[in-house]
Amino acid sequence: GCLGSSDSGSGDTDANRNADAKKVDLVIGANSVKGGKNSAGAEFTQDVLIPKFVEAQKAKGVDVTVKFEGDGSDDEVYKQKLALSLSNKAGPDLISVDGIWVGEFAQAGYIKPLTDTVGDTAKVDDWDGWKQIQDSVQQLGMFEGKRYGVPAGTDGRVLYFNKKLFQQAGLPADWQPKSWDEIISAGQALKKLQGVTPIQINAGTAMGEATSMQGVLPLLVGTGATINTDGKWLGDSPQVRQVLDLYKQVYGSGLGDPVLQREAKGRDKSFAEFAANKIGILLEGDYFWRSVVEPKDGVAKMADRDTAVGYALIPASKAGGGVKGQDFVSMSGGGATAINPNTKFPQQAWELLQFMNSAEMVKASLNGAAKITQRTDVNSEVLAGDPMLNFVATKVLPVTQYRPGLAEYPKISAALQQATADVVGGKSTDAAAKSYQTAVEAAAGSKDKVSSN
Amino acid sequence: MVGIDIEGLATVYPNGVRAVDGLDLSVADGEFFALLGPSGCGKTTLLRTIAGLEPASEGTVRIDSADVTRLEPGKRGVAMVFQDYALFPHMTVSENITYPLKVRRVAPATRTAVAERTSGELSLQGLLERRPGQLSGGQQQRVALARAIASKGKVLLLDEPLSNLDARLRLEARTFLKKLQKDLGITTVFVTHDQAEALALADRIAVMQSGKLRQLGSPREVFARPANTFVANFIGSTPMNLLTGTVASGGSVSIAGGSLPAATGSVPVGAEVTVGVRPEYLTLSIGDVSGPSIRGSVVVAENLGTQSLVSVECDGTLIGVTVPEEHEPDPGATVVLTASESRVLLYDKESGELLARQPAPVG
Amino acid sequence: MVGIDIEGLATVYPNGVRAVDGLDLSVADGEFFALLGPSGCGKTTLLRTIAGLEPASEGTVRIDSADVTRLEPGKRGVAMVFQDYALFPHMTVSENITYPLKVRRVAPATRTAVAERTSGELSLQGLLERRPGQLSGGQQQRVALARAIASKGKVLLLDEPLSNLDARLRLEARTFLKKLQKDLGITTVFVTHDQAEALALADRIAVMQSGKLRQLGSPREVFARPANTFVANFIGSTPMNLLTGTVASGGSVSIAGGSLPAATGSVPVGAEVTVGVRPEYLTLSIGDVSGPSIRGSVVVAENLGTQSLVSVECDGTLIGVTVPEEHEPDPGATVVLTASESRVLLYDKESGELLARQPAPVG
Amino acid sequence: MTPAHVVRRIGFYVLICAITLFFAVPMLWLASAPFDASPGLGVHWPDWTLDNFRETRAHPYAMHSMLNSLLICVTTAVAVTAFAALASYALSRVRLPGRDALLYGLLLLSSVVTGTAAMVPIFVMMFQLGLIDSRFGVALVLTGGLLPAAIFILKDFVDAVPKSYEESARVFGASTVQILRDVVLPVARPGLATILVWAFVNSWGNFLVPFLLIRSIEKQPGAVLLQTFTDEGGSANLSVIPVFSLLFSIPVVVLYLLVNSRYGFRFHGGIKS
Amino acid sequence: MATTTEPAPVQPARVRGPAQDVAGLGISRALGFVAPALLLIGAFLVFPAVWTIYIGITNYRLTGVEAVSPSIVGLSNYTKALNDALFHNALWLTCLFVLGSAVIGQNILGFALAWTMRRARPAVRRTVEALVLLAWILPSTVVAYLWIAFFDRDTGTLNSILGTQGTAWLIDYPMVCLVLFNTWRGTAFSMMLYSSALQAVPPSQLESARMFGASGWQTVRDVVFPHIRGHVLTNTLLISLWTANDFSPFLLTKGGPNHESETVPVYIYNVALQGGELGYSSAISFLLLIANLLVALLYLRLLRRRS
Ligand SMILES: Nc1ncnc2c1ncn2[C@@H]1O[C@H](COP(=O)(O)OP(=O)(O)OP(=O)(O)O)[C@@H](O)[C@H]1O
Ligand SMILES: Nc1ncnc2c1ncn2[C@@H]1O[C@H](COP(=O)(O)OP(=O)(O)OP(=O)(O)O)[C@@H](O)[C@H]1O
Ligand SMILES: [Mg+2]
Ligand SMILES: [Mg+2]
Repeated sequence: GCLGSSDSGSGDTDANRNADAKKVDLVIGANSVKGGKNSAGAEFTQDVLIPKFVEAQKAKGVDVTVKFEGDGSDDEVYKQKLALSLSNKAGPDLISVDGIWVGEFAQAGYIKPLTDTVGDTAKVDDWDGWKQIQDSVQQLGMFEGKRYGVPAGTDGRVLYFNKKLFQQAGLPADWQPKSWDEIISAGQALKKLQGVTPIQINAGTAMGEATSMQGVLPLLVGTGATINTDGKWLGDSPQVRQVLDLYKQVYGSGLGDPVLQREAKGRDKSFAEFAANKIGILLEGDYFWRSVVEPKDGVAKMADRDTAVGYALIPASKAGGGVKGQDFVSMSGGGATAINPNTKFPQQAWELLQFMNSAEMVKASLNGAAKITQRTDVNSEVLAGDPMLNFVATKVLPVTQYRPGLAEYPKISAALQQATADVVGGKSTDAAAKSYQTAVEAAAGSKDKVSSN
Repeated sequence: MVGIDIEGLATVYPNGVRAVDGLDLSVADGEFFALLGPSGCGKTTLLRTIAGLEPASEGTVRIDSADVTRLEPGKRGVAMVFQDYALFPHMTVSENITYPLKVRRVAPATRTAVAERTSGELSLQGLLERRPGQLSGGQQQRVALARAIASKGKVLLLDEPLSNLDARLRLEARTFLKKLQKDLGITTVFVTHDQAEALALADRIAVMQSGKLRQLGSPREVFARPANTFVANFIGSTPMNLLTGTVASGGSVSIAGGSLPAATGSVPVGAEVTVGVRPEYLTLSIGDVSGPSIRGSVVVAENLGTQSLVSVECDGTLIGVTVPEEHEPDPGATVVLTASESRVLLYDKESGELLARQPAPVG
Repeated sequence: MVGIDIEGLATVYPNGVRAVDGLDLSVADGEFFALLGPSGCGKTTLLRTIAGLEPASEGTVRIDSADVTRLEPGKRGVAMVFQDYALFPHMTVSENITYPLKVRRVAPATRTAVAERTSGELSLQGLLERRPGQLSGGQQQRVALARAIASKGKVLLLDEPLSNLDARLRLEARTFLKKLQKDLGITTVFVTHDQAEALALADRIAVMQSGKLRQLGSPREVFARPANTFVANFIGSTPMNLLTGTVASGGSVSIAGGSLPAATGSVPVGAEVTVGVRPEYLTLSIGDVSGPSIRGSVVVAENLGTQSLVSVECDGTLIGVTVPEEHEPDPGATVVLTASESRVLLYDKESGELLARQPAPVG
Repeated sequence: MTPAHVVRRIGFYVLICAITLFFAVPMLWLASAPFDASPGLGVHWPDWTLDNFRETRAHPYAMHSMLNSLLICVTTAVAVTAFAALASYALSRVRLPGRDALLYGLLLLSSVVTGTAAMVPIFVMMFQLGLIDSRFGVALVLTGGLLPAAIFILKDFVDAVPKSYEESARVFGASTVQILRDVVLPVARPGLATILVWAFVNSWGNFLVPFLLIRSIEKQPGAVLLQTFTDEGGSANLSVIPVFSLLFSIPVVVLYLLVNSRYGFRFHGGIKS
Repeated sequence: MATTTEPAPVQPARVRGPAQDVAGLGISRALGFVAPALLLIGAFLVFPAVWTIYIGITNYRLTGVEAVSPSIVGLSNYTKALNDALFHNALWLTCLFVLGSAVIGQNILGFALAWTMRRARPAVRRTVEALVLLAWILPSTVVAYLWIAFFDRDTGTLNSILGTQGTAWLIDYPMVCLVLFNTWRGTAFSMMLYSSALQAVPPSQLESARMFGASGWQTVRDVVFPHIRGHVLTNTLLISLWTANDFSPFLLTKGGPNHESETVPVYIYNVALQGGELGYSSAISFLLLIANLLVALLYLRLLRRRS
């Protein structure tokens, strides 16, 4: 047919095809490239992982060639390209996907449960690596209860604050708000300082998914709701309105800088402003700590990061008001590595996937840097020296939530972003919520798939 | 014998215009032949049809006795000089001249020799390395001629080769061209809309109108005895006087309140005719004269150099007459015009064709 | 008195070309004045400087006694007709004619009236609603004139107004133009490179070369007594014979193996001079003649209509002579050339200026 | 000079200056940021350094991607010029049936190429043709996209070449090939050069086609790499981008200058109505 | 003229002779010349375009269930577009963009440049033309950076010049910025086209007008414009179509803030990539193509009316 993979027909479906091949070619694909912003990943794959794997296989008498296909581009464009390849039964053998794409890719038949691809359920389930990956993290590679890929690291969101500004405003250095009101009151204290934006919570359409992940969604779970419950999307509801009200409060009363939220490069700007001690409180992921204000290589270096930057858990709207009755909440993202069902060498691909996620390799991939990996054994070892990441791994990950990996999600997310944009742009909460409802209905396809309790 | 024979030739453009419309014509070996006519009469089309650049719709073209009607232009053995010379701007003069030879894969050494010889003949020696853009109009024209000659065509076709030159240069180039043609003896067909040029250069002239031949003859014949009023009006540096008259008895015609002698031949007395007489052949005198004459008053006089063209109003019609500069009458003067019988031509009132076939004036 | 006075005028183009180079000139009220010269001599530039289209680099231009040298073209009270007429193709004839008035915001009713009157004067009545593209060349020219006249200029400037017309039309338009100018009495400066046109039309002619004035005079003066060899060579439909000769005793000059009578005046015997004599003023005879003469043999003859231009080779030099068509000698014939003393002009060998100031031949 | 004249002159030069500034000022960034020790989004007097250049040279793909760009764009430009030349010549000189309709159709198409919409068909087609991960394939797609406008503009040039050149050569007996090679080609060179630059410039900046069709990063052209610097999640690498932008602009500018000095970069007849 | 005897408008009986075109090419070889170009255009332009039209009547997306089995949904994508407020917004913005930057901006600035540069000193002309052309030939990604830097809120050149530090031009006046940007970017084409068009205006006509004392504006209106009307229309058509399909606004504003600069091509991109709705985006592309066609036909009509 003209459109993608409607005829799945001729593909080789024997999971043990070429299992005994002595000459094997594998390709790893990822959205990272040397010299790009995710350079480290590409470097690791090309310079460490592949040689090591080739060496290990050589010992077994198999001549493997592994190629790395790196892209360096916008996630959406990468996704499109990947989907196009997969729909044409092509593409790399190991593919790295964002956790939220797993569902859509699975629905499209682009990826299959690992057990199907590898053919042998035991072979997959018995991998000892699974034990080292927390269940909540495993969700990243799962869809409808099946494992489609191995998660590749995760993250968590916190409230960062500038201790220097806090001191000037007379706020404590070990600040930990327990409700939204406490955030607002801290903001009001900060507002007295000259040239300081007290609170910056991502909003608007300009920064796309960043608004959802570092803004609406962590707030929404703080109201006790999740965006998708039992296959129904959350529509115009008291919880959504509560979140929008908070935005209204922040950006309507001069606590936040609405212009920053509208600029295409607004997020980068807010990083720079935080580093320049111009933003008091910022909702961000651990990426911010690792790569933005990192004193040596960060894009907005803060030499005094360790002393000047404080972090706190994101409170629910009020104590116990969060999802599952939690006091504190967070959202997490992360990728997974899946096997292309059309690979010529499914068995060897699975071996490579395991090798890639072995403790040794995961540790090597960090190259001395601290980062939250998928493996608890590695985390406990490498995060010891970094209190902040350790904080995320131990305090945030247990309370975190993941986005639903469904094809409609991007549009729902866009609707949420639009709603915040409306509010920040001056619309009333009511109007924004109403148009949100319409957008969600359109995105979900029908009214029945939307809940507006 | 490298002649050109054209029979029943017609060239019809895709838009239906019959630019050449049933023409019969022969050009003799070594002849310098002019195609003359007003703008749009089909001269260029005829030339291009001979060259093979336009396909003939009807009829045949024979060059050197061979039927070439269906032949490619390059195979007809013709050389052509275009009105804009069509010198290749990116080639030097010498490359331009030898391009026809290069096309035929003549050895470079031979080509150089030809370039030198031809440029010698046309006094272009110093210019061989220049490009056309660095030449004056006259030089460009000579390069175009040199190229045509170097191509060793049996027949030379020239489309208004002088019209891009300024007046003085044109006179020089004209003499040069005539001499060159006589020296080379090459059969040449040459298009012009300037009757003076055709008269001065050609051995024979074909006068065309609307794709048809109106007269064919030597310059003298065409000038002295135009076959019809169209040719009569077209030829001559001052327009022929064409006046309505009536044949009178005694070998004269009455026109403009007077009369002139004319060989009326078989034309019946009282018939209305168009009387044609050139200003050069009218004599202007002051005071009475004997014999048929016309009386009128001088309106305006234009200086022509050694002559003046005097417009005389005779009974309401203007008649032009040339007089030697020293005899120019004052405006308003009453004068009498006379002519010799052999110079007064009679044309049919309707068809405009020459009526009586009088003997040609002595040449 | 609407005259034009030009003093020390120079026009230098940004590239350094002194196209007009220190000119003094006066055009009288109502005069029909021709600027004549070869291509590139600066005629157009001079005209444009008068119009104000090119800024004068030096000198002054006065029109109607007012200094207009620094005035905008639109404010000088001059009207100009360009060589290509510059009719606006998208306007009807009547819109074209009245455009100058529209620019000056004259009321539409007045404009219509002017269009009607002017078109009447130039016999354009039936054409007012046509567009220029639908007019013949001659009609276009008249529309351009009508527009210039409607613009109510005190001075009319014409740049080669006839050169875009075909040969036959040009003769008619020339007569028309001369008559119109006389009727309107408007001071007119008119540029041409065609000496015949200048001779025929102008009251006075200025002959230019390289931006400088070479001769100023009536057509007759310029034709019969060119002030220098440049003018001598330029004027006349056939080029003047200019030959190197030596002044002999007894009022004659020896040239080309023979001699001609000449008013040598104060020129010393034995001096080398350039002898100028027009082909029209030479007489060709067969057999011996008395008095100074030149003997030679006929090379080629070109038909000029009633005359033929015969090139005679005399002792290695070619001399042109016109003969009536009926006396055209055969090529190769031995002939003798004579001339009347008043027609033989002597020019300085170096400067080319006319030497003896002989009395002008009777006119 | 009258005072009115002077005032008008002054006004004229003020206008020229304003326009010049309008066009020049945005380009200042390209002149300052690459040499600045702390390049940012903004123009200020640079703190001179060449470190950014060193860093760019050290980048694993930066220099190589330029070569890929050159390969793809030279192929595209040559192909566009060659095919457009053939087609426009035939369309100009031979009355082919439906010529005018074809030309207008092409003109419309040339402006209606929206990359995103045609992405799926193009990818699937190239995949079926086995031209994925091929720089040649990219050049093919780019050529197809640029051809209509190229033919349209080039036909204008050819129309302006006097036919008498070819006719004259034809009368000398030159074959069609000889006519094209010896006469038409040299005479139409300025037009061809203009189209060459135009095609080169247009393919040089194209991002989406190579990104979609090329897998290996070693084969990606500079446009994709520049996008990488910009778009990949995270924030922009401001020490490499200005230098790379500058380097990336040099080939087009050089090509333009070359062609402009030799032939004059302009439309000859002007696109006729 | 030769038209005194009315030529019979019969089609001549075509006899086979030498090829009728100037180079002796002949129809068959001419077709051979056109073939490679047409083949490429057919394969890489027409074919994908037709395919896109087909996708437009399905609910195809690249991922999810619809990727496996897209179904024909008829015209529902089109009815959806007609009710889509964002599409209306995009259409309106595109009109503004085309009108502001192409029809007015590039056209007028291009003409003004061509008109003034005609008489300017060669050095001045060459400098200005080179700058304008440079803006045209620089790669668009690079250009996007230049303009982001130009409009930047904190250190941007515009703010430094105007002394309006802190004004976020791209946020507060996104469409104005885009119009300015695109005028800057595309004026070169109009300038070149108009300079060659102006060369075709006989200087004598301009000078005639000057002789009558016409002002500059009167000259342009009465003399120049009628002459170059065809060029104006062709130019306007070309730049309008190019501008309507221009994707570079995305590089500057990504359609933001809040869809305030989301022209149709940007909207298509966002729908196709962010939303993944290829069926819908193809339908919008087709609508854009139809709009282009309509505009082109309108121009052609205007053009024809002229003669
Ligand atoms: N390519 C063509 N297609 C259609 N009609 C043409 C073509 N070329 C010429 N004509 C028409 O054929 C007739 C003869 O044209 P041709 O060029 O032969 O005239 P001409 O005598 O050379 O005129 P001129 O002195 O102006 O050069 C004219 O009516 C002209 O309009
Ligand atoms: N715009 C210009 N810039 C520079 N030089 C020019 C310009 N126009 C004319 N010239 C030069 O000035 C001189 C006089 O030119 P002009 O046009 O006045 O000659 P002309 O006598 O009218 O010639 P023609 O009979 O060919 O029209 C020539 O040498 C010409 O090359
Ligand atoms: Mg002709
Ligand atoms: Mg002139």
